[in-house]
Amino acid sequence: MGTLKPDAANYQSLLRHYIAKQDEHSLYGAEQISKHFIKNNVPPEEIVNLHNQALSALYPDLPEHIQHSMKFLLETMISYGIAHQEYHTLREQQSEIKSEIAVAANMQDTLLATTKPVIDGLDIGAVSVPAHQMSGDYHHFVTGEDGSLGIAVADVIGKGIPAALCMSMIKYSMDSLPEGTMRPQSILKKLNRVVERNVDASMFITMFYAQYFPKSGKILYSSAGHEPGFYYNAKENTFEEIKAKGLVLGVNPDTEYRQYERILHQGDMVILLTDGVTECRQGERFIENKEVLDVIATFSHLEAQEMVNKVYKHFERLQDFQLRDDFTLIVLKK
Amino acid sequence: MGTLKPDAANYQSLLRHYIAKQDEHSLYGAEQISKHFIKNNVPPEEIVNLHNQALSALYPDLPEHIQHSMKFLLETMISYGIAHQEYHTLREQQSEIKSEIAVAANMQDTLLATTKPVIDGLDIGAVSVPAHQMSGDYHHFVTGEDGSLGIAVADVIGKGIPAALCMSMIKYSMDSLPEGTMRPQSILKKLNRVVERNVDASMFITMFYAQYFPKSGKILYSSAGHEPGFYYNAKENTFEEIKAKGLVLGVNPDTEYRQYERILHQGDMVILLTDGVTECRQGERFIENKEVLDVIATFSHLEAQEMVNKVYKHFERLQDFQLRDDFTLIVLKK
Amino acid sequence: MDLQSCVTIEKEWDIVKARQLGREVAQEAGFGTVDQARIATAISELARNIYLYTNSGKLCFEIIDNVEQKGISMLSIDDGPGIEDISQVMEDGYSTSGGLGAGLPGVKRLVDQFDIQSEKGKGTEIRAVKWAR
Amino acid sequence: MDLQSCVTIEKEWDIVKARQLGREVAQEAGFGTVDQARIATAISELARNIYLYTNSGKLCFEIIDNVEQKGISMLSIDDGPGIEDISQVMEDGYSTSGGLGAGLPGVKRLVDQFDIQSEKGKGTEIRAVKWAR
Ligand SMILES: [Mn+2]
Ligand SMILES: [Mn+2]
Ligand SMILES: [Mn+2]
Ligand SMILES: [Mn+2]
Repeated sequence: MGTLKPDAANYQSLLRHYIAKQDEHSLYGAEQISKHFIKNNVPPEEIVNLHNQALSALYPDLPEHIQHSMKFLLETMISYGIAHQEYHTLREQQSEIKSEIAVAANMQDTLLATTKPVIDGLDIGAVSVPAHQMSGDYHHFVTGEDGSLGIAVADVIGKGIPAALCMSMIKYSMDSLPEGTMRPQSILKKLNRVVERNVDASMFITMFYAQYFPKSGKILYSSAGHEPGFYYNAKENTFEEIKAKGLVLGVNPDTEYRQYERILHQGDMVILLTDGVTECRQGERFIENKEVLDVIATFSHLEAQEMVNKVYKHFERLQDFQLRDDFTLIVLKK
Repeated sequence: MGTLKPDAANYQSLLRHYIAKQDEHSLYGAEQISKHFIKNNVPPEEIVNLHNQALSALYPDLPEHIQHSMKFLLETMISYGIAHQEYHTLREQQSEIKSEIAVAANMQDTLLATTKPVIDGLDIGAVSVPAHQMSGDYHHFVTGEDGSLGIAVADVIGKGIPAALCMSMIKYSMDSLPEGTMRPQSILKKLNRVVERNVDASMFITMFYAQYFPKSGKILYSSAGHEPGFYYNAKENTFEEIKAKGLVLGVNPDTEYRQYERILHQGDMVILLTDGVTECRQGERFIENKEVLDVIATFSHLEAQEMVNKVYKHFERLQDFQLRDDFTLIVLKK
Repeated sequence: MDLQSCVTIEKEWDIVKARQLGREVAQEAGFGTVDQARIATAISELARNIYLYTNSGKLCFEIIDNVEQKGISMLSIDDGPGIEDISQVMEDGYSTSGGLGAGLPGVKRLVDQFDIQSEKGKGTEIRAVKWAR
Repeated sequence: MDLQSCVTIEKEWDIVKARQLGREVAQEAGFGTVDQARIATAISELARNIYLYTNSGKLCFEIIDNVEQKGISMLSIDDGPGIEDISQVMEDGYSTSGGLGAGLPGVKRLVDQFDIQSEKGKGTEIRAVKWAR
C-alpha cells in the first residue's frame, strides 16, 4: 500500500475536476483508479478514506455532519474489506488447486496409459475421454503369454478426484496379476477382494473383462455389474446385447463370477463401453440404446479407431461439448 | 436484493443517530448492517448508494458539490462490486471442490489406515497430518509372521492431489508384498521398480523402511533418500541422526539399497519422520534440527502416543496452524 | 424500437465517448445512478477489448421497450482475430487484460443477458442487455 | 508498558463497550480513522465469539510502545469449551457464526499479529496485535 500517496493526489485532482465539470472523462478516471487499486489489493475502505481526505482537502470548511456521515460509511466498508482480502486469497487458492488438478490429471494419463496391441486378424479401436479433468473410467489391454488378448473396461461410481483415486487401485491391482494367464472370472474375483478390502461400502466399481483367443476366435468374458456391451453378427447383420450377470466389485468379498463364451466369425464386432456412452443425455432426455446402435452402425464401415472417434464426436456434439460422464468405447472387429 | 428497502430505513435511522451522537453503538450497528448485506450478496456500491440516499433524505439542501462527490465515489465502487460478486462465486466453487476433495480424502483415510500393533516391550506413537486435505505422506505398520514389526514411512515429492494419487500406488504395492517376510532392502528394491514403471521421472518418492525384532531388540533399516530419523541413546542421554544412504524411489530401476542394523536397549527410542517435521518453518525461518530434538526431548518422558501428539501440537502452533507440508512422526520407545 | 446509436472505437478517448453515449441512453431508459455506473463500467470493458485487441470495431446502444420491461441493449462488434476458446475467456480469473475482477466475466456480472459469438479470423459480436428495475 | 484495560463480555451490549474502549486505546496509540474502524471490527468479532460460545470471558487492551513502533494489543480470554481444531476454525469459509467474510480469519486479516491457544474444556486465549503505521 505504499503506492497510495501519489494515488491520493490523483484521486483528489480527478474528484475536483469531476465536481467542477461532471464529465465522463473524470468518471472513466475513477474507474481506472479503482481497477488499479483492486489489482494492488487495496481494500474498499481505503477508497472511502481517500475520498474523505480529498473532500476535507478540497473543502476545509466541510460541515461536521458530512464528516461524521463519512466516518459511518467507512465503518460499513470494513467487512467488505475483509471479504475483499478473502477474495484475493481465494483467487490464489483457486489457481493453485487448478494447477494441482492438472498435474494429477497428467499423472493419471501416464498411469492409465495402455497400448493397443497389434493382433493379426483383429482391428481394435478405443477412445476414453473424462467428463472432468480426472477420469473414473478405466480400460486396459493385456497381451498374455498364451497369445490371448485381455481387455478390461471399468467404471468407478462417480466422477472426478475420488473416482480417479479409486481407479488407480484397479490399475495397480491389475499390474500385480500374473501376466495374462488368468481367466476373466478369476480376475474379477481377485479384483473384487482388493476393492472390498480397500474401499468403503458406499463406493463401488463395475467391470467387464474379456479375453480373446486369436487362433480359435473364441472370446471369454465376465461382468461385475458393468454396462452391457454389444455383439454384432455380420452374417445376420444384427446387433445384440452382450448379457453377463455378476455383482459389482467391492460389495461381497466372496462373490464368484460367471464366465461366458462365444466365437467371433469374420466381420463380427464386439463393442465394449461404459455408461457414459449409453447414458448420454441430450438436454433433459436420455438417449435410447437403439440410437447408440444406429450411430455405431452408421460408422461401422470405417476402421475401428476411426469408427470410435466418429462415434465419440457425434455424442460430444449432442451433449453440447460438455460430457456429463466419463466416456469409454472400445470396438473389436474381426 | 428485495430486502434493501427496510434496510434503507434502518441505515438512515442509524446514520442520523450517529451524526447526532457519534456513539459506538451506531457504529456497531453499521457493522452489523454491512455483515448482513455481505451475507445477502449485496455489492459495496449499493451501500454507497444507500448512504447517498440517506444523506439526501436527512439533508434536503445537501450542497451540490457533495452530491457530485458521492457520485464519483460510487463510480469507484463498481469494480469492487464485480470483485465482490466474483468472491461469492469463488466461495461456492471452493466449497464444491472442497467437498469433492473431502470425499477423496476420506477414501484416502480408509485406504491408508494402518493399525498400530501392540508389541510387548515396545511403546509406539504415530501421528500423520496432511498439510492440505489429502496427504502425500504415508506410514504403515506390518506385523510379520516371524514376529517382526515392519514400519514404513514415505513422502511423495509435493503435496495435495497428485501426491495422494501417487501415494495410493505405494499402498497397493505394499499390499502385494508377502506379509512381513521381506527385509527392508528388498522391499525398497521392489517398490523402486513399481514407482519407476508407473510414474514419470519428475515425480519421486522417499521412503524409510525399518524392521524391528522384539526378541533380540535388533532393528534393520534402509532408506530411499528419506529424511533421516533420530536415535535416542538412553544410557548416554544423547540423540543421534540415523544415517542411511540410498537413492529415492523411481529414478533408476536397478537401484540396490544398503541395509543397516542396530540394537535397541532399554529406554532407547527410534524417531522416524518426514521432512514436514524437520522443515517446519516459523515465518520465513526454517527451524534447526536441534530445535526439533529439543521439543522431542521436552516431551520424551510421556507415553509414545501422547509424546508425538504434543510434538505435533507444538509445531502446528509454531507454524500458525497452517502446515506447509504433510507432517508424519513416529516414535518407538523400548 | 428506438433509434440505434453507435460509437466507433479507435483510440482510448473513444472509450470515454462510448461510456458517455451509453450513459445517456441508460438515463433515457430510466436507469438509476447505480445502474448507470454499472452500464458505464460494462461499456468500458467492451470498448477496451476492441481498443486493445482489434483494428476496428464499434459499440451500439439501443433502448429496448417491451410491454413488460424497459432496458438497454449494448452491442459490441469487431473484425478482430476472434476468440478461439470462448469457455476459457468466460472463466473467472482468465482475463486477457490481466487485471482483476474485470474482463468479459465482469461484463456478464453487470448485465442481465449476455451472448457472445466469435469466429476465428473474422471477429467477435457481443450482445449485453440490462433491464431497468 | 501502559496500563491494561479490560471489558468483561456477558451480554451483547458488552460488545459495544469493548469496541468503545478498544477504539479509545487505539486512538491514544495514534491509529488513524481507518485503522480504528478495523480494530473495532476485530474487537466485535472477538467479543461476539465470547458472547455466543462461552459463559464468561473478557477482552483486554494495551498500548504497546517499543522503541521502534507503537501499537495495540488485544487479548481475548474465555473459559469456554475451547476450540478442538484450530486449523479448521482458521480456515476461510469455516465461520462458526455462519456469516460470510468474518470469524477469526477475518480478525487475523485485520491485524498484524495473531496468536491463539486453546485447550478443550478449559478455554481459549487469543492475542491480536496491530501496529500503527
Ligand atoms: Mn464413473
Ligand atoms: Mn460412468
Ligand atoms: Mn510430500
Ligand atoms: Mn514432505
